[in-house]
Amino acid sequence: MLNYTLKRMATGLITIWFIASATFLAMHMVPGDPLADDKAVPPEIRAALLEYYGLDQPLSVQYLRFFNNMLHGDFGLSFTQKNRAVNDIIRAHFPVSAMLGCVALLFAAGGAMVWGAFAARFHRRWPDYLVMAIVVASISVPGFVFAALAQIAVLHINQRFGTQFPLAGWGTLQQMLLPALVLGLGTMAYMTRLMRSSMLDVQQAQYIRTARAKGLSPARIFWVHKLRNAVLPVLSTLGPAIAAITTGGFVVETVFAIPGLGRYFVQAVQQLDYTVIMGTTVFYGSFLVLMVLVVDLLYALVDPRIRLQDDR
Amino acid sequence: MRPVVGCTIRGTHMNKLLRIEKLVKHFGHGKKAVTVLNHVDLDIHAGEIVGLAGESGSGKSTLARCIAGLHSYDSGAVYFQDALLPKKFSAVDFCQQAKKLQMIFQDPLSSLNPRLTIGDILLEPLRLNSDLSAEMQEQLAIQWLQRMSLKSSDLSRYPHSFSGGQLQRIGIARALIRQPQLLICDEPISALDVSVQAQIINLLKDLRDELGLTLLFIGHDLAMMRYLCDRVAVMHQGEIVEQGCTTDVLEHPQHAYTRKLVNSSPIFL
Amino acid sequence: MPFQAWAVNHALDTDTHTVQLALSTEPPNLNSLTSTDSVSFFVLLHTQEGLLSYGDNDTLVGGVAESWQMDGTQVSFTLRDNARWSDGKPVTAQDFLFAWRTALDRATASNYAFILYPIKNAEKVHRGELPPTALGVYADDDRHLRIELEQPTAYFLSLTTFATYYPLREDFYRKQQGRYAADADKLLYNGAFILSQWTHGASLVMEKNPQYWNAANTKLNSIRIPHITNDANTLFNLFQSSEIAFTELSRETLPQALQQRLYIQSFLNGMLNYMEFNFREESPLRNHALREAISLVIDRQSLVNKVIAAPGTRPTAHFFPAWLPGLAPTANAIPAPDIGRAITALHTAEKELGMQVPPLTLLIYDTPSAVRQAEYLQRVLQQTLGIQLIIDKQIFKQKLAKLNSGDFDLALSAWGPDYNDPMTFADLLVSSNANNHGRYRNEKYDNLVMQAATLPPGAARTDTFAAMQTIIQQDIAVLPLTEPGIIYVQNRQLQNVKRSRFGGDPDFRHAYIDGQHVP
Amino acid sequence: MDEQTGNLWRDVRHDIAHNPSAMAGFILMLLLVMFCVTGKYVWPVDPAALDLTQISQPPHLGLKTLVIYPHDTQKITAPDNIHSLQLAEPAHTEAVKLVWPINDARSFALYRHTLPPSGLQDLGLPLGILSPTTSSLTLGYVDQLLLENRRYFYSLVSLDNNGKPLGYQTLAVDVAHATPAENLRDIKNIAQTPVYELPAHPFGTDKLGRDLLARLIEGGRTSLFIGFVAPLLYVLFGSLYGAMAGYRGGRIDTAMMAFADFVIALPFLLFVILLRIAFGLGAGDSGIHALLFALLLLSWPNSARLVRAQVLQLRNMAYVDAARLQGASSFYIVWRHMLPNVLPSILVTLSFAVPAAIFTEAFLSFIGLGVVPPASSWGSMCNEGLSTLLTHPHELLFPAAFISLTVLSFNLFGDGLRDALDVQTREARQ
Repeated sequence: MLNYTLKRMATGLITIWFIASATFLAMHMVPGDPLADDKAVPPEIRAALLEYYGLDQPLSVQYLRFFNNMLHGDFGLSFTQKNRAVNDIIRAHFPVSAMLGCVALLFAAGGAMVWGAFAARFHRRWPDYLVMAIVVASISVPGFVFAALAQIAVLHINQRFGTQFPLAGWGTLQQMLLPALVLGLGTMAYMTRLMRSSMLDVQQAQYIRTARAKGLSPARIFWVHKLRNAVLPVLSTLGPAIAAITTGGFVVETVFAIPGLGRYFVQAVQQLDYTVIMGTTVFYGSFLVLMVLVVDLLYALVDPRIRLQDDR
Repeated sequence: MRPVVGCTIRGTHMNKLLRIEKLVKHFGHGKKAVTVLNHVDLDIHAGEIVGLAGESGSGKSTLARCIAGLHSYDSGAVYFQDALLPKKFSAVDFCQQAKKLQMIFQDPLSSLNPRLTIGDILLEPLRLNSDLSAEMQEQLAIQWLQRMSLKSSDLSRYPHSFSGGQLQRIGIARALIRQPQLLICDEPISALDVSVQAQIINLLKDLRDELGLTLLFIGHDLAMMRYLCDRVAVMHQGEIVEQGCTTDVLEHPQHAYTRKLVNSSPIFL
Repeated sequence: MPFQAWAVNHALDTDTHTVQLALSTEPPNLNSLTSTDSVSFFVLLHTQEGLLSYGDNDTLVGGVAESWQMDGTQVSFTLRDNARWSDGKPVTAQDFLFAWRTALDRATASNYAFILYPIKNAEKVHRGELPPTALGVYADDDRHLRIELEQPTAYFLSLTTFATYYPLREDFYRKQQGRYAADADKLLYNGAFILSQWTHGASLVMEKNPQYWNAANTKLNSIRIPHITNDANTLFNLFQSSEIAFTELSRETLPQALQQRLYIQSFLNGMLNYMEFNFREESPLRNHALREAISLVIDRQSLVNKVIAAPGTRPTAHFFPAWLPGLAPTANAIPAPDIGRAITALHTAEKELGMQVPPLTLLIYDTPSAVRQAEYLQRVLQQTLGIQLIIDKQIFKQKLAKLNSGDFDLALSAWGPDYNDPMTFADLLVSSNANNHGRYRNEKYDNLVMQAATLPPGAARTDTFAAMQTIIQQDIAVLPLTEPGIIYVQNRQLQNVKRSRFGGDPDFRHAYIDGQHVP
Repeated sequence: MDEQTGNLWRDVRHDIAHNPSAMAGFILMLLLVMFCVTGKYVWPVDPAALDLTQISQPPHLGLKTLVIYPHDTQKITAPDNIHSLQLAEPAHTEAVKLVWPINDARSFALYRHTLPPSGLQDLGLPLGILSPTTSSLTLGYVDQLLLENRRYFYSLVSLDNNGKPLGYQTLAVDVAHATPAENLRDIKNIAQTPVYELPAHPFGTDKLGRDLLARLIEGGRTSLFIGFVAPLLYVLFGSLYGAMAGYRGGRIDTAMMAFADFVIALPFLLFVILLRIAFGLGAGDSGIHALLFALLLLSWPNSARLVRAQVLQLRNMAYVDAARLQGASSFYIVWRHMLPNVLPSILVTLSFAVPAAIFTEAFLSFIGLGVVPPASSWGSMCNEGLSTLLTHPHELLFPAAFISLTVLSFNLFGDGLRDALDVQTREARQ
């Protein structure tokens, strides 16, 4: 297990190096001028700016410098959010995205368990069909359309019933519910489907029949035998799901005015804010690599077969 | 190792069909290399059934696959009717070898492509290398199917709808449809129910008599070997520790390992 | 992150005199020496103050300075003795001197350093040709600041309202070690408000500054900015649910605002939207007749009323917006398109070019409105002149790069004023100006601008600008299209919000909440 | 496909034909493709034709319009003896001409509302502030700002020297839909017709008065192009890559898959955005190819991994050994034994990759990095329509519905395909 973990961590580090280099390359392929502004500046001011950001150096020097800084955990100062370190930006805004993502994932996973088990319980009867119809419908609507519709729906509820559900913003628990729900919907649909089929598989498995024959209580069979085993395949999709949710939050962050990192990234791309682009991508990349690693290790703990296989 | 003595050799030809000399095979490279076959010598005479016994991991299957050309080996030689076989087979080599040597496998299900019909599976050997007309090919396939107690309508069915015993019989039919001289049976019955095992063994016996086949039978069920095989060789850790007439070896085992094997066998006749 | 569960938001609070707003983006840079954008300028307007400031009708009123005198190239200011920083120390002449020298230091990398160039030796100091001490600014004592100008500059006083001219205290600035203005506590304030909370990307709170010399006239106790978004629908939804007290309307949200019977106001923000032509060597747009043909087919009325259709926006044919001071009053007649003359001009152009007009590239930003305008122009040029227009839609920095390198034929651009004088526009088309992306060049025009720069306000200066306007129109140097307007709604209890064309906008410094007014 | 594998397809066809939801998905898919491919012949309307008289018009099957003959919309000829705010000419959507007498007010503010005003603070949209010149007794204003055929309430506020309101009067104006004669091509045949019926816009029009149905047909071509071509190319490349790695095995396999794992680790959306910008856009470039390229570069490793895993597994299957013993060539083994086993999962991947690609395009349009006009796509139409969701819902709902239907159809079909290709369950069902 230790060997496996170490090996995986080494690959992870190489992967992060690859992500960083790919980002550096892609970013410097982008045509455009990161220092240009609405009002052009005289050449001497431009030269001063180039010097300030180290863009007067050859690309190879910039690459080495970037790597050196990255090893020290420093992504430099933002081009557009002047005076702010990229580290500060990530530190301030990633928790927002992560928090939103976690709540969304909670919604998704929790909802998926309930709906998936529910649909499987009523297999090929109308509750099953209803759940599956909702699942299919919710993966068919583009996220931004859904987000806009959800906001308007809440506005109308507020006006109709005099409630004061917040429409946007960040900071209170209440403000988080709607965006998280919208964000988690796609993942929930996907996981529900998975949960349903894995629940159906489990129901037919030998050990359930054995457990029943042994006279275990239905509740115990459901919780200990069925659910635990049915959750396994769903668990294995958590890694990619975290990835999808944390980076896919941009739409929701825009519509609901949430200061998440995704929104910063898109702004940074449009403004060619080199340091923020680099910092965000490398950070997200590393985060995802870590998440996948954690999920895999977790999975190995739950399912001993994997551990044995890799230790051999 | 003790020489082959006082053994009744059945069959029409007394010549050696297959000769294995000092076969060595390693898995892996450098420090991690594991010797799987260590200077194995084995002769198989035409018309006999040779059993190859040993616990799993002893190198039986690897030896079989080396003979068939599915694995290359590091040193030594394999002669088929005194002709040296290449260490590493090309598709052309397989083509030439196909009429001489075939194999049946341990898991009948995985030895048949689930996406092909029984017809396709049976006809594959003929299509690959035969000048028979399509009609004749089909006739032949149906004949073999019937010989294996299956219906001609089964030609259009998929492997999943058959039982393990049926599947193994289809595998045997595929192996024999081009009438090879040597049939290597790589633990053909260990995945089957006990009741079916006997059917397959009897079938193999009958086929040997009908067709004058030579069989290399790999397994670990000594009782079955005693019933089926003329000679047995016992493998342990990549070496053949003992070989000889079945009765000799099994009733008077010389090597300590053979004794252990015989003693641990649950039913010994 | 602090979480208050189930908070209830109020746009206005009559008891605490608090108003809630939204910003379109996070203020990118609150360092007054280097900020360039309108959101930062908005915050700076409320938290910092320069020597002078704009009062009603864009008149100049005292800021930190209580009196001032300008005589040719000599300008002197007397500072208020009650002007203080938020830590209680007085604002001194030295603070201005330090700020301006720092802005001219290359290591500061200030985009707007050039706005200090009217000061004697400023340009040379910035280039490093002279030491900072050579700058023509003298702090005679704490309360007296004397400035020597390079040449008489009529609009210099109006420049002192600009953020780059704000004071900066040396000891505080140095203590931040290059992180000045990165956070609320890394800033020192001398304006009506202090920034008391700044949660990046999420919210800001500005509180009344008790040290401010004019604190008696600051009615609001705090300005809270709990939302940062530029989504027009979200902003309007927030206004409707009383989470913010002020928001601009878009063409799309206007019908809802009318339905809600909201009190709608409009405001011309002082900018000019125009079409640039590329005058570089290989460009077919060097041909006057071709520019004329294009200018004759564009129907500004349709463009404004149907395509842009942002209420408040006006068509214009003038390069100098009419609100600028010191211009001769003219009727801004919008020429109707004249297809007949346009086709004649096109024939002339084709004869002179010796070829059919090749497909032309129109460079635009990726905003929905710009795309609509481009699609309209594409169709119009195709239908009337048979000219194929290729739309080159680029993101912000890429469009700028293409503009600067001259990789375009036509471009839709906008220009906003930095100070209250026609020079802020006139300068744009000088051949050496980097913002003259098309490289338009007319020596007569350049000379007129040089003249106007030194002329004192009066009839002669007015005539010079009129002459410039004539040249621009004759040469079709650029094609002025619209003056963008803004329509907005505000909570009815919120009074005296001033709109401003320069620097920060809107101006809440003197706003108050009228508790009597029934919402 | 030769006859052996034909059996498989026959069964899959049979299964899908008897699976109502898969069949519905398939038919829907066909209809959508037909809509985009043959639509422009059935509905031969130019998707780029602007009609500024019909901006954001809701769906209609023929709208009655007043024909306006050449005139100067800006000119006002005021009738004599006017005492209050009144119309100078009948009002229509091209121009509402208002005139009023000059009283002792210093200036006038004009407002327009869609509801009857209830007070000075509820006069609606401010149109402008007008000051009288000395020469005239009346003042006029021409309103052309985005007029719809409905009733408007114009209010005139008289202002004193300090800009304080003295009072206001309101005029209700019914605006009729109008079209300048020069916009109507066949008007010559019906010379001097006062009323004309405009051609139908069954899906309404967009913000520039373009026919939404024609735009949907045109935009669908882009969306489906991205939706089909990108997945086809990257699944093909990924499969070849994966098959190669799996079949060769050993160090080549390790190296190839390590690279694929690197690419998978790139944050997808971040890189799509970055690459979409990095490939840049030339003038007139629709941006489709940059998007296609970005998708190709990032999406192939998943199918490569899938195929490689299968090939690795298949390589060790006894039936492959059996075939080799029969003298089968590598090509034969790949074609006959591996392909039919790998293809189903490739197809299933493909059927889910199509909606994913369409969604990615829509997402890029949402952040303003979609296709460049005059090209359009369902995603960019959705984005345009989003802002007018409440006032002109048809501009969002139609393109959104088309995206949803496409995604839905592929999901239904993909599910059906997966079930049909699952040998175990097929046998069980039979």
